[in-house]
Amino acid sequence: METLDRTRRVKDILWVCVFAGLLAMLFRFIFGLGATTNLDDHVPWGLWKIFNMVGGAALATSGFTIGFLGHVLHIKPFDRLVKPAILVAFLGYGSSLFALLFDIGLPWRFWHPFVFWNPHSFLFEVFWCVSFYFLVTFFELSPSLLERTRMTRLQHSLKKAAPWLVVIGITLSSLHHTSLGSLFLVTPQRLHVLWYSPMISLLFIISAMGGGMMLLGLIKLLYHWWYTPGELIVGIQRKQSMVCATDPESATDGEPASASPLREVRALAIAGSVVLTLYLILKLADLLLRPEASSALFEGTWESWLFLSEMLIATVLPIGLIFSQRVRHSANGLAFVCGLGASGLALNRMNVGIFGYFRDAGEVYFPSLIEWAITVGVLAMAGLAFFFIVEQFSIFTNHRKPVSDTQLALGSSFDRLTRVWNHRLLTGFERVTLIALIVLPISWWLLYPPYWPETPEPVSPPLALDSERDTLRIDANRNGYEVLFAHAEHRQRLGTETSCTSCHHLTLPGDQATPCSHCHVAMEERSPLFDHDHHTAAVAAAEQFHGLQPENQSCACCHTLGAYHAASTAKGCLECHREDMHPVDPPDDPNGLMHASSYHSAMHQTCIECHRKEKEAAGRPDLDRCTTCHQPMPGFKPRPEEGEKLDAASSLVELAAKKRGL
Amino acid sequence: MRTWIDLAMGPLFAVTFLFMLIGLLRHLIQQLDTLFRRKAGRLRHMPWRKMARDSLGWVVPIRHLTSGNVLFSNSSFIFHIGAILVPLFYAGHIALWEKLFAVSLPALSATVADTLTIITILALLVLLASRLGNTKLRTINRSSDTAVLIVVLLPFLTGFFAAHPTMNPLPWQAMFLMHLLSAELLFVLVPLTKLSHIVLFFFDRISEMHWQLKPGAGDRVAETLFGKGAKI
Amino acid sequence: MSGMLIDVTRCIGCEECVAACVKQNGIDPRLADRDRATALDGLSENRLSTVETIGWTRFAKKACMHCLEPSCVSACLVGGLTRNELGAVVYDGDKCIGCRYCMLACPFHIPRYEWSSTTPLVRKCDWCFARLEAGKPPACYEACPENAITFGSREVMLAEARRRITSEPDRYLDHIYGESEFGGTGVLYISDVDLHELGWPEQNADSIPATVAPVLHATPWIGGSVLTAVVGLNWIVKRRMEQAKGAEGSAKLPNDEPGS
Amino acid sequence: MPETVENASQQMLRERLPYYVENPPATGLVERFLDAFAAILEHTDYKPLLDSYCRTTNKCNRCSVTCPVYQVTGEARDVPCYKTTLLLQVYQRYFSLGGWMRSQFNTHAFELTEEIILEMADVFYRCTACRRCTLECPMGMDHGLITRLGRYILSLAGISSKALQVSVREQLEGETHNTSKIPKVAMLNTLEFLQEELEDQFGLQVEVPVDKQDRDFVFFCAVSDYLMEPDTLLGNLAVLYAAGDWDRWTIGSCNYDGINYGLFYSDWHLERIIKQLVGEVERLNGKNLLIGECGHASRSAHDFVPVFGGKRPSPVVSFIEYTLDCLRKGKITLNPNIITQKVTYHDPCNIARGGWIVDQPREILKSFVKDYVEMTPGGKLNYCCGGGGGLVSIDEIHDYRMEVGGRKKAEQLIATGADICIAPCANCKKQLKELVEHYEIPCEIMGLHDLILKAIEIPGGKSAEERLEEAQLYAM
Repeated sequence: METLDRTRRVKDILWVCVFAGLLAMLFRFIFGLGATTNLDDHVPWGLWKIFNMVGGAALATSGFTIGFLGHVLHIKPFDRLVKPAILVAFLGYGSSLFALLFDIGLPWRFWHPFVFWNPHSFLFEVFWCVSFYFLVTFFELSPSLLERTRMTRLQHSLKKAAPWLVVIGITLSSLHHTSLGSLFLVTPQRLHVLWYSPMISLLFIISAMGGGMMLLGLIKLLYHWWYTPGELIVGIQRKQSMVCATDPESATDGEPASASPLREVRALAIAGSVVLTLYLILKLADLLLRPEASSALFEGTWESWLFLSEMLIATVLPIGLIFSQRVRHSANGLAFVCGLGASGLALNRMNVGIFGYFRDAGEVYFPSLIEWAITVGVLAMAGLAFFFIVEQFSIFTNHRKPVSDTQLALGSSFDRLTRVWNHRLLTGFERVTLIALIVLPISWWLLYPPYWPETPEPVSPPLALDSERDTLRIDANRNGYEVLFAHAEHRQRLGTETSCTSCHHLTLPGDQATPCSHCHVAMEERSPLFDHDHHTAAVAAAEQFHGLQPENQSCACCHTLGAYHAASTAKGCLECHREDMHPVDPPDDPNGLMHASSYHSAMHQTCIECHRKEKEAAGRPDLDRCTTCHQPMPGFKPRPEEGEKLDAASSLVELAAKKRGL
Repeated sequence: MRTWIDLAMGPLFAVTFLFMLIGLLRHLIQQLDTLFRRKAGRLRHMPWRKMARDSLGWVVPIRHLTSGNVLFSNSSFIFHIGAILVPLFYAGHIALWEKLFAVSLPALSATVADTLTIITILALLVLLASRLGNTKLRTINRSSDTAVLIVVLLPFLTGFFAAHPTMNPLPWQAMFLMHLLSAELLFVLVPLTKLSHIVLFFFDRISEMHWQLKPGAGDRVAETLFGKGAKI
Repeated sequence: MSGMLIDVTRCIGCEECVAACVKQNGIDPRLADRDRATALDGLSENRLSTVETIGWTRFAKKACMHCLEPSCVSACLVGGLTRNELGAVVYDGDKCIGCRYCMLACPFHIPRYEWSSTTPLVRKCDWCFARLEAGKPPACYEACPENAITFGSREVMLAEARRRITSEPDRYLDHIYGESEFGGTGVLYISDVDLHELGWPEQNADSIPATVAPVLHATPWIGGSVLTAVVGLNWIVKRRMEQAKGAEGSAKLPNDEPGS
Repeated sequence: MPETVENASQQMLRERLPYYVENPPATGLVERFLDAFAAILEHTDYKPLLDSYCRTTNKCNRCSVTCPVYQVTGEARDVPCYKTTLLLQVYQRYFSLGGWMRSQFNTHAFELTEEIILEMADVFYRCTACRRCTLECPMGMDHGLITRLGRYILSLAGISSKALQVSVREQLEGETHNTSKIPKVAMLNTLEFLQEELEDQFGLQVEVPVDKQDRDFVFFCAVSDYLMEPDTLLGNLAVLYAAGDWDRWTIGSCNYDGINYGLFYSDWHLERIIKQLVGEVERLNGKNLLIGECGHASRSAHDFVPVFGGKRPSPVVSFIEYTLDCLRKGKITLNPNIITQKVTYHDPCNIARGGWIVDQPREILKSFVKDYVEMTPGGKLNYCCGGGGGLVSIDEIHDYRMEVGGRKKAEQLIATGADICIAPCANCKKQLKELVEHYEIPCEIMGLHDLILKAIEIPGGKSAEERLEEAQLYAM
């Protein structure tokens, strides 16, 4: 029974990932791409597209390579691996396409590429080949799925079509793996020179074939570790393993039944490393042919270290290890080699798709929590589907009896010693819903996306030096182009006292002395004017609401009974400040909470209107031009590192200074 | 204090409210699963109408209020009126439902909500007293029965004080925080304790279904215990 | 085939052109102001053109270059981006599925995405194509106070650019940026500063569809050759196995188990 | 079997539960109980039931107010909810995730001991499973069902009433296949006696159809009627003859016992008995089962033939329904002025609580009885006679049944002041007769068809008045 516990614990973990993933998918569709992912205009393609789609397709190539070796060439150990390979391919492509649904912005238009064509695009070719290959794997897998149904006629016809399906599958796979590679040909200057090579298509297909076989080996080892642990111990002649009948097919091979799974995995590992050596040779040749790439290799930059580690993990280590006899004949050794090969391939795809673009994008992209949740969730769903199919249908073993983890032993499973009704406390249904009950609330808290985007710190207005009151020097965006505002001269010309209200709103109490930037706090955004603490203190102090405790009672003056924390329930400003406040900027929020306009528009609104009106009267046509007010500050020195290149610019500064007679 | 309130109103509320919703949903699905999957073949003879009439009888239990332990039954019935109406239709909560589910329910006027809350609190106290006072009840009560009553009482009490600052002994923020925390404790306990009768109450006539025993089970049980061909 | 000439030396960075572009495209100016600070290079879904600056003394309007052989048009798999007869590269929101390959393919980093919407589309300058069809020049051309932007057919713009360079040799570098870059672009720049400083890609790079074409045309051949090779192999191996089977009499075919 | 020396637990069982333990097996009681419980939870689908009950027990004590046993004793152990909690505690501690976790953390969590099992056995066999409390429970908890489940587990653990066990063994594994060990010969000569009785009472020459194929009805009654209640059977035969359905019914000779004690304490026996009934009907290729006047026989057939009866279970008709149907169609006529005494009707729990047979007997009685008085509370909420759930066949608890079980029913009977009390159930008749005897109530207990026998008019036979004079002559 203990193998059941091993798979059950793994399934629980997978269920946790699935529920977190489902919630993340919900958030992805509710809040949109921006709020839930760290993708932005400079990093358009992220985890889902590169890891799930490109990486997933690469890792799931075992379908066509084993199909080629097993079905076409009929090489000995591979023909029994065809069904598991097809299952891995089907689940790999299925999960990649499903993850893609979340990556494209308008997933309900996924069928558009079937209808709207653009043959000049590589993505067009990838789309057609991947979707057809997914169908081919489905048809190749369906005979083993239909075993338990009575549709024998359909099963028979599918088996007859199997060889042709394999052939079509191989052509489609070779096509879409090459064009997956050439997808990145279209960005010559953006992808880092180490990975951008004209041979990228060829490198993609060779590395995919190698890594795919390694992954299949790893999965076969895991299967046997879970379901038939007895067979994995080579050398110890175990009698029939206690859980389920071993592989009768292999028994008739004259080899001891227990050695067969390792023999197949060893064949896979060796074939994989042969292909990976070919990949290594091609990669080195590519580096030698392109001098700028080989020079960049040893610059010690991020990219060079990533490239070297990728080559180490994907090719050098597995090939080196496979030579040693001890590794080849131990389950852990083979698992390590296969794991290295597969993860090396995945790292290569991540390098090409994401890390290679950092330098050009000018920012480092790290997937958001929701991206990780959906990726892991989709892979967990594929894992659960793998467990289900492997248990209900004969994929790895050839006999019909499925291994199911809910076999009811007739003997009562009430353990007298520990007085525990072992592993029957929760039926399958209760176990899964219990996991949902625990995982969903917590992942809701963790995955709830921050709203788009945190509003940036408003740019504070310039040091308006108002205190001088005669000439104001307003250096708006501190770029050396300041505005010289002759405050005294304007006051003179427009009539002394009466003209104040044309710029200042003198109706507000104590408006005379306060500088503009006291209310117009932000350069670009409008800033709220309502000061909550000031009001609570004032209300409490005022005798009009005498005897009210500041802490509790002042709320009741503005807010309706009971809903104190909601701003929407507060009274409008005008209900108290009837006479002394006239709204300059018409309050657009319903309860009249005033907003001061941005400093930028406050200044321009007042100045440019007069300038436009006075243009003809003053006889100066360029009155409303930007350069009349915005002049480079005298004594502005271009920043030293510009150096001589900007001699033309400095001449411009003198030109302007001369014009203003300073 | 303000950060505690933000925590209680934000993530903590989301987690506990979701925990309650999913917990109740889990109970609901298990009942339906039993009804339609385990007993699927044997439901031909379920007296559906009789079951519906009986359980509806409990929604308006006139017959039941006049017989048996009258004080206990009536105060329980009155409590349930307030306990269902006030949380759902109180003005302050309406803003909450609008924010969460974008649904705008009609609001109770302030006076009606207050009187209902007071009645609910009194009914709860009567229930508590009769549970502790009546010897028979005390013998068969588990500790969780009285604890659940207190957990239900707390949100009403703190809510009432939070809404009426004049009668509020503590500062408003403290009382509001206690109201939030006690409500969240109630949310967490709903699926775990007998409060899940919020959902399971509608299945209260479901025991009719449980008379549909599983054919062939008796033989398998006997075989498990006494081996094949066991004699009585 | 229209063109646009931008004179970097005249531009003072007042961003009137950006304000006009925002108004023309019906975007909320406050959002544009916010993105001015947040977007890395000023371009975003709410700001389809921006003014790049170097040392606060040189400014240049940056928007879609409307290339002659656009890499984004060749990349889009549903044909959402097309180059029409007036030379403007226009985006069709009904076809786009949001795969964002055009954003990767554009060497100038121009296409932007509506990240904040749940039904996002790509946003990009389309030379105010509605106005172009009505015979009016783009909005930014009209709004520029220093008329640093001139618009007309591409040949006229090239001639104007050469005239200016020859008339004031010390003011301009002797290179029209966009004449031959990436197979020629609709928007041309003349300036006294090397545009690479302002973040434009190197000057002499040839058009991307051209570099990619050979691999593209090769794919059908790869498919065909693999297909014939595999079918041939399959036939050969099958025949050899029949002979082996014939020789051994009734020995079971090694791969004749139910799963094959 | 040599008298093996009995270990401590066996001796304790013998003296604590004398009439509930036949031969206590050697292994510990607690282990046997938990083993039985685990096997049941695995193979039957009681788990969802126990889950939902654990979740919704409200302990509001409403059910105790309606329980006839509690109203008399007033003890805490008689509160239906208390009994259910005993079993639910065991389930929650050993068979639920929460229980297991709680046992890991707090040391003095609930542990099952022999004492608790003995208390359970005592408590479960005090209750007659009349299910009056189910109607009163707001959470709809069926304490009758839990009592049945508790008895089932106890029976598997070795504790079950000897009387029931012996009779069920005879019914299932004996050669007579009925609970009272009545051989076929004895049954046949009872039928001959009934034929003679028919002849001299009605002057009819008829022959009871035994083992006839393809009949509409296959008749099953409580097998004890053949011995103890001949006039009820006579009434049945009279109705069948009067209705002219003589050739539409038959009696099976291999299995003629409708009694199903499995309903009281064991699903396993319940199912096997039902399978015997269905087997008999299939042997005779009958259309429906006609169940005589027996409360638990009609209920167990009505409720469980559809469940255990295989793909196309045959429909079940109670004799009372059949008689009412004939009355309504006018196939039989009842002389209204024969019965002069005051008559009342007792609703047997098994057929009335579910609301199946409540108004039918009343309609029949009101059609030919002049002075009919209703019991309060009558109909669905009627009190239990005190002998239900197999308690009546345990003679050793006679005084419990008289003092506690049947007290409320006795008060009811005295309140109505009726001369005749109709109880269409063999167990109810036996218990009520003992009650009447114990409390000296001037009331005579009869079956419904005994009364019908007196008042029925059979064309071609003696009229009801003649038979009345003969009976009075004979009585003097």
